Amino acid sequence: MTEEIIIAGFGGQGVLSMGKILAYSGIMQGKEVSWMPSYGPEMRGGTANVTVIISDERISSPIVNVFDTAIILNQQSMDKFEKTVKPGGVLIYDPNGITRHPSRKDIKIYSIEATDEATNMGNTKIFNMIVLGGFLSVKPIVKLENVIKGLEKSLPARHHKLIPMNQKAIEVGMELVKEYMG
Amino acid sequence: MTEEIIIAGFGGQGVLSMGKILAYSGIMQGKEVSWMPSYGPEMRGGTANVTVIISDERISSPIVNVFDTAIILNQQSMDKFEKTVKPGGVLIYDPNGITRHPSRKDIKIYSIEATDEATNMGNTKIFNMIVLGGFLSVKPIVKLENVIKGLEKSLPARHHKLIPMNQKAIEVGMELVKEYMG
Amino acid sequence: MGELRLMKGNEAFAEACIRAGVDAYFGYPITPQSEVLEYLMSQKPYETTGMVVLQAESEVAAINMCYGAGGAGFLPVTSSSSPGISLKMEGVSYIAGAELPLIILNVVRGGPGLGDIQPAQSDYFQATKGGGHGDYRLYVLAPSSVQEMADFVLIAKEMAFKYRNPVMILSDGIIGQMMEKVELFDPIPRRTIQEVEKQAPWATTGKKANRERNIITSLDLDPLKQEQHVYHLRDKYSQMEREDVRFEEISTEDAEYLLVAYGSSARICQKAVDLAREEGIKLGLLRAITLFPFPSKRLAELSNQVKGMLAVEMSLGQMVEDVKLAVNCRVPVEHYGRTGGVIHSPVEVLEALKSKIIK
Amino acid sequence: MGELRLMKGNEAFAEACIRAGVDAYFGYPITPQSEVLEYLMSQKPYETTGMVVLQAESEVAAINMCYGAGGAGFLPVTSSSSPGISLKMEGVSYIAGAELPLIILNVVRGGPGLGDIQPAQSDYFQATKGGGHGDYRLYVLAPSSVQEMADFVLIAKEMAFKYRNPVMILSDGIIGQMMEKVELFDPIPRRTIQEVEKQAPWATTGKKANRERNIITSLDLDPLKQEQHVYHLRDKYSQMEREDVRFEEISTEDAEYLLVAYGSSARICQKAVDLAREEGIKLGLLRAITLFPFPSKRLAELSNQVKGMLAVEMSLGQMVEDVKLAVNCRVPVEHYGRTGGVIHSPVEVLEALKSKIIK
Amino acid sequence: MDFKDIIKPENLVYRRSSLLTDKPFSYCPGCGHGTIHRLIMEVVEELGIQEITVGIAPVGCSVLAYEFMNMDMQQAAHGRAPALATALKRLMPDKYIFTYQGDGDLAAIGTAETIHACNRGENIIIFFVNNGIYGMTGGQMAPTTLPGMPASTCPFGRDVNIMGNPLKITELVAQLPGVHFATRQSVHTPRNVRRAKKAIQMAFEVQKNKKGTSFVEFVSNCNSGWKLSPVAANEWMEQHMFPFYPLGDIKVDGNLVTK
Amino acid sequence: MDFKDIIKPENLVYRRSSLLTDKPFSYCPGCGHGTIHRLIMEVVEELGIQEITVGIAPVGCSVLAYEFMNMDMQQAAHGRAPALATALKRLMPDKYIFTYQGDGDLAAIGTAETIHACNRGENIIIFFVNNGIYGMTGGQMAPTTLPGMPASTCPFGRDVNIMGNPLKITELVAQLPGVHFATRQSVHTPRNVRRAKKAIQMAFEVQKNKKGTSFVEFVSNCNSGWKLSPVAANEWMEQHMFPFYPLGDIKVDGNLVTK
Amino acid sequence: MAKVRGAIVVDVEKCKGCGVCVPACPQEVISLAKEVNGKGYHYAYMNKPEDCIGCANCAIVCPDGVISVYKVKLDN
Amino acid sequence: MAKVRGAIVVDVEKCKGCGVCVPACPQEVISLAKEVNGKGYHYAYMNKPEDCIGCANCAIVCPDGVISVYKVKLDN
Ligand SMILES: Cc1ncc(C[n+]2csc(CCOP(=O)(O)OP(=O)(O)O)c2C)c(N)n1
Ligand SMILES: Cc1ncc(C[n+]2csc(CCOP(=O)(O)OP(=O)(O)O)c2C)c(N)n1
Ligand code: SF4
Ligand code: SF4
Ligand code: SF4
Ligand code: SF4
Ligand code: SF4
Ligand code: SF4
Ligand SMILES: [Mg+2]
Ligand SMILES: [Mg+2]
Repeated sequence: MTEEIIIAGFGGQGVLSMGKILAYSGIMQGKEVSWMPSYGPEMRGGTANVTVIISDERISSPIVNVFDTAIILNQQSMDKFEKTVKPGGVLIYDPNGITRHPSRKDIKIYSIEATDEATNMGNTKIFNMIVLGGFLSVKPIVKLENVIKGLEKSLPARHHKLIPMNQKAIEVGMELVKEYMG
Repeated sequence: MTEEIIIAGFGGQGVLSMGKILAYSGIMQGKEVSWMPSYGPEMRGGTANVTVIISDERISSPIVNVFDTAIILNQQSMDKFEKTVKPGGVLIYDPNGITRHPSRKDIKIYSIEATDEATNMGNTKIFNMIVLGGFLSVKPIVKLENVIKGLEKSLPARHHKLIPMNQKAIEVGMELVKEYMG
Repeated sequence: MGELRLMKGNEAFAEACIRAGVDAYFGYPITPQSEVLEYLMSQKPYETTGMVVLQAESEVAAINMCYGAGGAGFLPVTSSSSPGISLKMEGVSYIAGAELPLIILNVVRGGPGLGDIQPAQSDYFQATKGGGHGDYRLYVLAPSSVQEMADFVLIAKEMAFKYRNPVMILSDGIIGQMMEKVELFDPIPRRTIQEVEKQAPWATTGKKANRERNIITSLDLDPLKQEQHVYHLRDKYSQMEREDVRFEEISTEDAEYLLVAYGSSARICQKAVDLAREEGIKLGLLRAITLFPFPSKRLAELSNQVKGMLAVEMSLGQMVEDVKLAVNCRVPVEHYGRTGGVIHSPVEVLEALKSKIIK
Repeated sequence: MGELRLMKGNEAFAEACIRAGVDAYFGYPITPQSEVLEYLMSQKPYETTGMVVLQAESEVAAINMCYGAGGAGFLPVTSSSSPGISLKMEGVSYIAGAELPLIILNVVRGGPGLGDIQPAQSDYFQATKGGGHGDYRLYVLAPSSVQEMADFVLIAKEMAFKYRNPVMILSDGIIGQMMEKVELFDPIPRRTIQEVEKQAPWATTGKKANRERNIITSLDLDPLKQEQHVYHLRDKYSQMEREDVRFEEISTEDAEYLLVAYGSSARICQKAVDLAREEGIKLGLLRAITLFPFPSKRLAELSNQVKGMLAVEMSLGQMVEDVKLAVNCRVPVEHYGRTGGVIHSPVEVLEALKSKIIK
Repeated sequence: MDFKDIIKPENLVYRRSSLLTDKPFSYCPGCGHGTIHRLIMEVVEELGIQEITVGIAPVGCSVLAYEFMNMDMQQAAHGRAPALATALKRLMPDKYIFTYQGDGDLAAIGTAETIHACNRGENIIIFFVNNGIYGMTGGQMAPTTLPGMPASTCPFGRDVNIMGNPLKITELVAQLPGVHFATRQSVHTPRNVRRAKKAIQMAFEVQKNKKGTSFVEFVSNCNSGWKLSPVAANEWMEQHMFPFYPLGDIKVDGNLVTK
Repeated sequence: MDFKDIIKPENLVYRRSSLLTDKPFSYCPGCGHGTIHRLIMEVVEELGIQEITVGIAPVGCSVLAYEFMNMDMQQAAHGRAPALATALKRLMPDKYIFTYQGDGDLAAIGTAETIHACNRGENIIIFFVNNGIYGMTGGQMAPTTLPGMPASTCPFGRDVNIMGNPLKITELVAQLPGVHFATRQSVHTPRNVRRAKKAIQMAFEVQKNKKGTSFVEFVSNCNSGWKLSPVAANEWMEQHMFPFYPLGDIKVDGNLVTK
Repeated sequence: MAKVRGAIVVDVEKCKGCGVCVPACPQEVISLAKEVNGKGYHYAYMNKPEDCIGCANCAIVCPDGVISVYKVKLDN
Repeated sequence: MAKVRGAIVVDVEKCKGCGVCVPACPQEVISLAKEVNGKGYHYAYMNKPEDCIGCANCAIVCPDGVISVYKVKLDN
């Protein structure tokens, strides 16, 4: 199994840390992982993205141009990454702020209203965990228990009290995600 | 004709400018010349030397290890350069301050009491011109008139009034030099 | 088994420095390697191992702080990225001349000039042939994973003392910025000052009554002595070539064609090898781990086996010269690589192989 | 015929800068090239041609002053010797990246580090392969006489503008310090600011209403654009290789063996050729005048004629790599040379030829 | 009267300087760099010297200043802008030359170039944006970071025992005879903006009269680096930066201002 | 009593410090470098700290200081001695570390390293030999060359309009909180030698107490560069250098000396 | 009754919603919108247009220079 | 009559004849020799040895540290 994922959105949406938790979860499940961010000053106000690869084998190139799954959280990223999903692959997106919805027919498309849900839950910080839940529901490549272990590893000890809330958000996300009907 | 000359002595003895005047004289006589000094901070208190090559042809290497003529003005230079004279070549030296006189039998050795003569003439600055005169008497490779032209070229205009005195010194040197009898 | 962590290459390098008992880090921020200093500052090793960590006023100051530290027998580390490394060139030449231990990390970005901040491999010449003046060489290691960003600190430490020579770790923006799983080696205690003095009896730790004074210098005004010194350096470099060449071979046993690459390009080439094998092309990869000394001998051997080699590097073609010099014209050698911060894909590499070598 | 003078190489270079209409000199003292600044200051060209002459606070400041001057379309010159040149490497990479005209003189001395102040040729790699970071090249000229120290200023000027690329004049302590006869070319008036603006419409002389603003930068945060820029640079370097290779041949017509050398080493080799011919050995000399672009094509041709080549340079062997890459293994190529400030003699060269090539 | 009726060309009293390009600033929301860019270009516009002015952008957040200022510009290596400016001014003494530099650029790596350009009294303006941090590279400690202030390379706050005291480089260069005018300004309130603009005008005046170097510091926010909202950053700046970096003229007409 | 009878070991009151090697100084006759070397080594000898002292030689005439001072030493790249010293002191806080630098080394190419080591208050001593010229390289203009004073790169005298004013770097660094002690001395008369030695002692005392940086300037002759005999050079120095570089303490115990 | 009336025009798409203009206004005219612009910023707008006196304070502190100011003198 | 008598020993071969010691002597004891040493320098010597008071002024200003000073107290 090798899963190549791109997560892309605005700088402030927690894109990088979502990728990090996912990667850490992969480690907890005994897999090989890589996490490669876009970096540098262009992140300022602009977009951020990260490539996460989770695999049973040693990962050769951490840089890939086509993905099994794209998780897309703003319009710019939609414009840039919809086309990079492999035929038969998966695209998950939050429709909030999206003006041009995805149109490919050769991939599976899911939507998740994570922005709204996070606002409902009164905590915009868990937005990315909701999205992560959505992904895990579509692609259950790591078990929830390992995701929780991944959270423990990637959060500093003083934030461990937030784990239950994050777990909740992931579970909500798992429910929330739904196939997009074009 | 190619004449390869080393002039060596203390820093303050005018070694470099003697070489320069000789080289300029060569140019005035339509020859090819090169002038290659020792350089750098070791000159401080130490020795200075310059290699002058005067030739009818384009000069290949300006650095040579053996010389047609060595003009030697202190003991250190004697120790270093006596052995570099080509068999059949010429060594000219001022015995002042020399404790170990040259001993080679396969070269022609001349001495010139230039330090004493300069003191006699009441002008230590012309010391090097006396020595130059000695050299020119032994090896008349450039004509005196071209040496004077060389002097004109190498001295800044404001010092041209000193040329007659320098010419005098050269002429004195020509008289003064004498074969050294071991 | 050591501790498992998900870390950036830069962080892994920094953590490994602490664990390896490095004595001091001096550096100046620059993308894409600022995490090295940031990580160190967040860990405060000066409170645990006693390692000195200081943000210098410039790269020039940093490399000269390293000169001071190395001269006293300590193991200093500095890191930067391309423009900052260029500023260190005078200092590097001094340190090589004075024969001091040092680890320098270059997380290469696109150049020349300010260029961009994306990954590149266009500082190969500078690292391997002498960006500074004079006849000197660095021992150059090219990690191609986060794991190696950690592990190579230990190799670098060993080589820095074995040869009393600066070691460069030539990395790039990919390796520096990406996170991977790292198994961290167990911490090695920093040497005490007594141990430093014992390991480096030549160092300037204060003249003891029982020894002559120690002098650290790269100066010898007598050219004959300076030449002897340079010959002594050359002998060290020859010894490196004999004893400490490092490389890795992937699918070379039956290879008919060979990719030669290092660092992150080697990772991409690994995938290209997979793709080629899927198509039935017998492609292998020689990954140079040491760029100086270069694995020339092994390449010469392989040149008797394969039909052609493609040197793949993110530059206009620099390592390719060393490949050519190694194979002695026995097989065609070509270069492929994107540059200026663009990363070539495995597919592009394979295409290049087909068009330039297989034909 | 121009004016005849006996001058040091450094002085001839400085005088030629004034006569060539160079716009500015920025430098910092270092042996063996301090005479360049000293001569300029004694001539006060700022009172005649208007040339700016300034002693900078450091080599780093000097090269960046050159960057500023070049960016405004002027022709700046800087000079230094090995350690000082290393300090300029970041700036040189910027200037190459920003495509600005510049002449840099390196009067090479023995290294590495502070080394000594005697003549050496051990900065060849730095000059030709990129001492700075990124994919860039300098146009590198190697004078071998005082006359050429003057004349090459004109070539350098032409190339600096033809290619909008920095030109390095790679000299050494011999050429810089020795005096020879020079025939000085007649002064060329410095360009007026109007002429500068006409010749360099890209320069930052102040945005006129009738044109877009001009920007001088080496930055492109978009790697695809940066790559295009690097490809553009590469094309210039290829053009140099096609159009502006320079070399000199001595006694090659019937040569069975070939010395390859540059700069002062070529002078020594010239004498070695004479000595060899006296002994009946048919020796020739190819003197590289441009070190980049290197006369590879001509060497490849000569490799069909001669039985072996000896690359002679005052270093551990740097140019020899380019010779090897050029001759494509058709004939044996070896290196000979003293280093660290020691100058080999014609006799030594001949002996080396006999023991390494003729055998 | 509806406000729509007021919005007519003839009633326009303030608009963005026409010497700024259309490209939106790349700065974070609320960053003072933008305001300072605007003011400089307003003065250049008002003096009508666009054709004879060349600016020098640093390495730092304002590395792309040349994309916003509609004039000839050069982008300098980190810390070296005063060296470029020296050359430009000496070659074109009748043009106006300024550098625009951050605190890391000017007071860390560029210390020597700054001090020596000032000491030579180059007829240039150095605009110095002091935000107490390395903005561009992600918030590292700068020479001007306050004692105790956290940054990514001093996450527990600047420890002056290890890292030294913040450097008041403006006071330092003001000691040099070559510096004719040195001042410290801010642009976070309308009042300060107006004063800052006067200072910029004065600096160009000094250059016009070839009196020597003008050194114009702006204490500015780096809300991203400080991890505060823009408005909170400006408040924090008033409370913490100004006591250490007091606003006002430091040297006027070649004379140190005595307080 | 014949003077021969006085010359007995028991009557010896002054001899060259035993911490100087036998190698004759490479300096020109009458050059102050020698005297300053002597004084430093006398103090090291008197304090009994040879075993725990490391000195740093610059690039300059004193590049070979390590051949004369019988102690562990490093030779630094031009201008960078304070960077080396920073590392040495931080790694070995209980050793005494000093640099020995010329005016070109310290105040031109090394300006940034000087200012920042001082600003960090590194616990080191910077011995600064100001002879107003680049001695080693043959007498070029230094940052400290006086107005009108000729040097090989200003053969018609330093023109302050082109080359800037001489830099009083000691006054400048004295402004920095990290500097605990700053003084300017000379060694051309017995009286000045005695004072200079006291200053050196004070500097080691400051380092012992870990109070911060000591900056000890010596105005010294470069008779070769100035093209004067040693005695005339010293007179010239009194007449021309001291008015511009007045002798005396500049900062003591962390406080600027008010005059 | 005010002698002057003013108005501002915010270039909504270029406003970064930094809020620096808000406290700069002596008349408390400006607020940040609940809505976001194309870049996701809560842009500034005149909440109390009638109070604007066209003093330009907001405009001169706006880091992005996205405010234009208009003013009329009312001679009532 | 002087209460102290002094004497100096100059390391003649290492003296560089710079003359700096000459004006430093309060007793005008020192002169430079007409002769030169092995390096060609007119070395310093006690011209008026009887006037030396052993104050060491000469020694502490000697840049090359080639003077040793001896002193005795005369209790006459
Ligand atoms: C030689 C070199 N070193 C380091 C860097 C990385 N770098 C870019 S900007 C910067 C500091 C910017 O800080 P500052 O000057 O304060 O400007 P700001 O971004 O805060 O406006 C650094 C260290 C570089 N580009 N070049
Ligand atoms: C990088 C570099 N630049 C320049 C030099 C040449 N250089 C050697 S010493 C020196 C100046 C010495 O002057 P100063 O520091 O005043 O010492 P002094 O000789 O006067 O005691 C210079 C420029 C060098 N060695 N390295
Ligand atoms: S990082 Fe700081 S200085 Fe840079 S644009 Fe953002 S707020 Fe401004
Ligand atoms: S050149 Fe000057 S500083 Fe150097 S040793 Fe001679 S007198 Fe002293
Ligand atoms: S100050 Fe400017 S950018 Fe910021 S909210 Fe107000 S109008 Fe928008
Ligand atoms: S112009 Fe003045 S009153 Fe009107 S909104 Fe702006 S700040 Fe407020
Ligand atoms: S001061 Fe010293 S070196 Fe100079 S003349 Fe006197 S004894 Fe000799
Ligand atoms: S010891 Fe005193 S009195 Fe005697 S010679 Fe020396 S200076 Fe003169
Ligand atoms: Mg800043
Ligand atoms: Mg000096």
